[in-house]
Amino acid sequence: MSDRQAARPRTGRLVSFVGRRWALLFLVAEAIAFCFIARGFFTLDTFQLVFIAGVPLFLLGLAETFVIISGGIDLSVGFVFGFASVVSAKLIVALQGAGASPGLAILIGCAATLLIGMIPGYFNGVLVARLRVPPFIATYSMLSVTYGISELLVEGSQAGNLPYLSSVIGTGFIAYFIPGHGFSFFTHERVARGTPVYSIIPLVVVAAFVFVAIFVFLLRMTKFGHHTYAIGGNPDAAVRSGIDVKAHLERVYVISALLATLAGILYMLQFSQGKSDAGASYLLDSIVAVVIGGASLYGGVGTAGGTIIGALLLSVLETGLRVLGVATFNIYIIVGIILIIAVLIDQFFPEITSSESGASP
Amino acid sequence: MKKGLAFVVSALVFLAVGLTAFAGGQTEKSTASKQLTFVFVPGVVDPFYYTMEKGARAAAAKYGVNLIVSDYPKSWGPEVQVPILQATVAQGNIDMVFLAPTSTDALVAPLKKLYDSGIEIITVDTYIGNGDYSTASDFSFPLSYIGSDNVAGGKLMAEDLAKLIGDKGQVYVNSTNPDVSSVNGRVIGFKQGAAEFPNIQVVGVDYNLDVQQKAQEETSAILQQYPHLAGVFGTNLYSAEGAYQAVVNAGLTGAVKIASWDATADLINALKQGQVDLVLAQKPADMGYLAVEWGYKHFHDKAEVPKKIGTGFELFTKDNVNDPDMAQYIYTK
Amino acid sequence: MDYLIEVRNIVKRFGGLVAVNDVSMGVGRGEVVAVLGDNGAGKSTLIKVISGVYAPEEGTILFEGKPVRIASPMDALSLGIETIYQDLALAENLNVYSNIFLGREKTRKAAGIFPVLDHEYMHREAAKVLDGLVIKIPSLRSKIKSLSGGQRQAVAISRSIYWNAKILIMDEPTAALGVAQQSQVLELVNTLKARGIGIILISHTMFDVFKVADRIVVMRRGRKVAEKIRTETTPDEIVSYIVGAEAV
Amino acid sequence: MSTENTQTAAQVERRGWVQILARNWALAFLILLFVVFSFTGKGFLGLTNFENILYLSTTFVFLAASETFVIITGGIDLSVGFVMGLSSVLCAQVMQSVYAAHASAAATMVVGALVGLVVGIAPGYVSGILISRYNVPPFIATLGMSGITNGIALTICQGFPVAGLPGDLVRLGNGYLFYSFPGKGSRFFGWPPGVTDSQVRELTRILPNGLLLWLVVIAILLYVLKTTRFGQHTFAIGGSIEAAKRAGIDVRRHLVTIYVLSSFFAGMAGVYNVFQTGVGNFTPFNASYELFAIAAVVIGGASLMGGKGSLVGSVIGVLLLAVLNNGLSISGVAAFYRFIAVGIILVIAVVIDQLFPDLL
Repeated sequence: MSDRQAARPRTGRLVSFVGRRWALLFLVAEAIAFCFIARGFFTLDTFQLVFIAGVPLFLLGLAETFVIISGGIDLSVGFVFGFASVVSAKLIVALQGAGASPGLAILIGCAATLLIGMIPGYFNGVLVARLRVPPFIATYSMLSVTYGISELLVEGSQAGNLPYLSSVIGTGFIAYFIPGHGFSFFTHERVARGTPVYSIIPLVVVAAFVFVAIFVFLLRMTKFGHHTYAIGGNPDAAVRSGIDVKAHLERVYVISALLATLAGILYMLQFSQGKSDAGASYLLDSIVAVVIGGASLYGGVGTAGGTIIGALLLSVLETGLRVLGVATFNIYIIVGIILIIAVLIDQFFPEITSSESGASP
Repeated sequence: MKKGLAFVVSALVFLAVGLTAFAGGQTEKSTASKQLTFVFVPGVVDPFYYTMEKGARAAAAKYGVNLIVSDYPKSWGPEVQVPILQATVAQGNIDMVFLAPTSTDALVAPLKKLYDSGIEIITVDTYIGNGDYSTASDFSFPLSYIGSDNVAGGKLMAEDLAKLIGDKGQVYVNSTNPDVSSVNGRVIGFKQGAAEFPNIQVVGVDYNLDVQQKAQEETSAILQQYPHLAGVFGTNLYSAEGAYQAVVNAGLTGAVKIASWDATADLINALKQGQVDLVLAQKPADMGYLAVEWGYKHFHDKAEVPKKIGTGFELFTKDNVNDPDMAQYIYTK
Repeated sequence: MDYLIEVRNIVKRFGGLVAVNDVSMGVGRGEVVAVLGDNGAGKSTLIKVISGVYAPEEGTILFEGKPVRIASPMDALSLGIETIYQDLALAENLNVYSNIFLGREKTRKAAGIFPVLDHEYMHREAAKVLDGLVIKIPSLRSKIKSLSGGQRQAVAISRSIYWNAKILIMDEPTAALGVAQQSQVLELVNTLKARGIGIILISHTMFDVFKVADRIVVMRRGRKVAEKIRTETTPDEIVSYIVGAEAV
Repeated sequence: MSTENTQTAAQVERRGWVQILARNWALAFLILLFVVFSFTGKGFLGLTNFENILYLSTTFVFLAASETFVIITGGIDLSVGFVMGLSSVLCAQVMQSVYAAHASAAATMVVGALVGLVVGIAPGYVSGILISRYNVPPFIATLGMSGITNGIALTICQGFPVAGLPGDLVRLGNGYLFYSFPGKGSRFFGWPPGVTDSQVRELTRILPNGLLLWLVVIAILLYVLKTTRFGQHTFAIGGSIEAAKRAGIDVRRHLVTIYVLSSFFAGMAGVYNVFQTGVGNFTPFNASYELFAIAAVVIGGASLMGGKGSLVGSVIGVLLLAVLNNGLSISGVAAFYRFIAVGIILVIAVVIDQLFPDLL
């Protein structure tokens, strides 16, 4: 351990500790602060609301984490999200029209959309890896194309008329607790109006976290994740070590699109509609979450856990301000400042990221 | 590993905090004598809803209702509005929520949940389902829908614009977003109205997605394509402002008649200067006022609330624009 | 002498330019051969032919006496020809053992199904290799970013020898190093030599060459202009070959 | 040897022709669009329409011009769209207050415009300092500034357009330099006497004020980029920051100036926006003006790696996208195709850049 001390002569333990975990500390601090100042923040419902509101950010942030660690950026996630919401809604309605039961239609529609959603990612990957188009431009073009296609599909409107079941799934919870009636799963019996019903663990959050767990595992534990870091750190070294960098980058962009697609499907279930620009507002927020989580836009550095913390930080901030009833125009200012501070901390304490437990394996 | 551990620990702390809250977070239900608390959730940040808020505040002051106005959604859509709605009602002790639903489908489930927990719902300006709450259905639980009849308004605009252009010629519609039910109603109503005039031809509908500059570009292009265009219908303030700027710029003021839906100060000003010819004002202040008033009557007097309440329109023309009685219908910040 | 690897009559052109013109050379087991030449003399092209980056237009390559085809860096690696580039090709954001195992990571099955990285194994194995070297690295979990130039060189070399390099190609290993670290690296070269590895050393520094090389090959304008046993030549003579003062 | 030489010469000649086309592909494509739309769109081919396209592009020309400088240095400025919004809102807010205090229209406009222009400098100065002094990546610094400027603009206007401004504003912003009417003569800045409302369809208008303004700005910037040391240094920094430092260029100061410049012209776009629309507009948060500007710059031949780019190219990029919008609209093609078209054009731009790396 003594060598680690030697590696960072400039900063004390405390500063280094805070520097490395500032996002987490900030998250805890703001959560506690809201508990005290915002009436109604300190409730199970609001607590779950933070996670529901965070779902798109968790998924798009994770998508962006893979891409940013590999040294790229994916501007198309927001519109792949919209594209997926439109495609899944259209498919489900079509399948139902063809006689499928609502459950089957939703199942097949969502599964098919997950496959279709990977197509823009594949194109991104080919453009970036094979044709050497800068990621910024490649994914921006794909943004335009997926937006255009989804607008064409809905002819400028939105895809709706979804079976009621989709909304039941999208707004449902794993368990319900009714005092006097006890626990029940997935549905609860009809009770007199006004009886408190405690809803526990939203289905969309569960769905999101299943995927988050899979991809966190992929990034942290596997060869694939390791190679993603290596490519972001030094693509030449990766090539010379025999890693098929081009194929790998293609997969990274496909993963990104897949996660964005899932987010779009969950949106469709939650809001009973497909909308081409539904995910537009999450693009920059997801990049912000990744950067707050400690990733570097130069590639090679970042963690999925950090991104989740970053996303939660934003989600708690937004939900807390809403519960407070404060006009959230200021949120842009706060987020802008947090973002810059995030990078400045990284600049002032470079040893934090270069020591053993910095933000990469 | 340490980082992972830290994350898990913090997540557990979070969970514990949440569960503690779960045990003690809910408060006693209201009794009849206490002050009523209503929540207003606007559709999007826009002078229309701001005017509605003012109406609601006036009624709230009159009836002694505690009115909570949520954060204004920054764009139109349930993904923005629903989290705001849910976070605002999290404050607890809410008796009624009135809002402009941003989706006919997506708001049903969250509003139903609020309704089931004992909160009353009124929708203003826009509605859920098909807007008919008088027959029992999955979405008929709100107390009332208070708003203007967009189709009828669109029709009215078509008839009045027809009068201005002498019942003949080409007209064009600039609208905001095909996603929005109320705005679409105006387009449909306008087309129905125009269809009654055999010599009037609707040459197209463009969507500017609430960006005025886009509306201006689109209208400029249309003026090129149809050099003898007789009239333009802008379905909300962005459409109307962009459209009249394009016409002003083309030097066609007076030659192309402009009908505007929604009466902002700027559009009224343009009407005074002759750059706009017809301005329809909805009565957002009435919508807000009536929502609070009927809510109060429902709780206080156990009154039966009509399932649908129309608020009507006022039409500004160059003849009545300086009439002091009309000033109240201008949307203000 | 039995060469570990031998190239014969290699020709490599780029457009109209003949970068390597009919060059033959070889390296034996435990031998250090230095390749010298001015900038543009063709030495790096020659090296890239051997390490599989370029395919030669003419000529043959023999590995342990048998003709082989080296069409890609992977072919070279699988034969045991490892190259340490001047930029070392290390991923600075990864730690020491991750770099040693980069591209050939050891995995184990988690829960019997999922292949996950076996950090413990890689750490242990990396420690074994590095222990045998002169240059010490404090912690194998340190990021490359935090290491000194000499330490990085040691990581790059360990990486090669761990993977049973038979031939090690070193491109300017002492460039951009401090004096103390330079001699440490040269000591490393001697260690490797003692293990029977054949080394091709590219260098500008005459001092290095005369300290460790057994044989010296001089290239000039794509051709091999001299090949000398180190003990039978002098730095001055070599310099004169490099600059072309002595007609061949 | 001789045969080899002649072969190369032929190759060079053939490549030269391909290269000229490749180098000017955006211009070629623009001309192609003009020809196609002239056939497909009634009313496309006309002086007024061209003038419309040109002057309605004014704000985007400013945004793309400022982005060009930044991209040449190897940076990126994601804040231009929101800086434009902040300037527009503040400029209008000041005009509103001044006008309400019974100042003359002219004084109101001058004061408001000055405030808008000055305000535009601040965000660029902050990002410049962050980037050059504290090594914050340009992407992050300007992304942060975009959030901050957007938040300030929205807080000021509470999400509403700022109205109540003098009417002369739009007359100036949407006016023309020169008007002429057959038989009734011609006049600068106004209609010839005797022209009535019903005759306006025959009125000829030459040179919109917006176009005049951006032509002047582009001319100045072209001079700066092409002929001054400042321009040379901009390219040098984009080529290699290290080399520029060693050559004695004060890179830090230069970068601050670049971001200030970028932000200033974004502010100018905001001020012009007030003159064009007659109200102060905040930038809708998903308007993506900055992406549009960057796309135009890349289509114009700049490389996001820095060291390469041209102002004329960027203007052509803006016009290409504007003509595409206008032409598709006039041709009655669904608006959605234009998004797909923009995406494809961008890919073409960069792939051509990859295939002919030695251009420019």
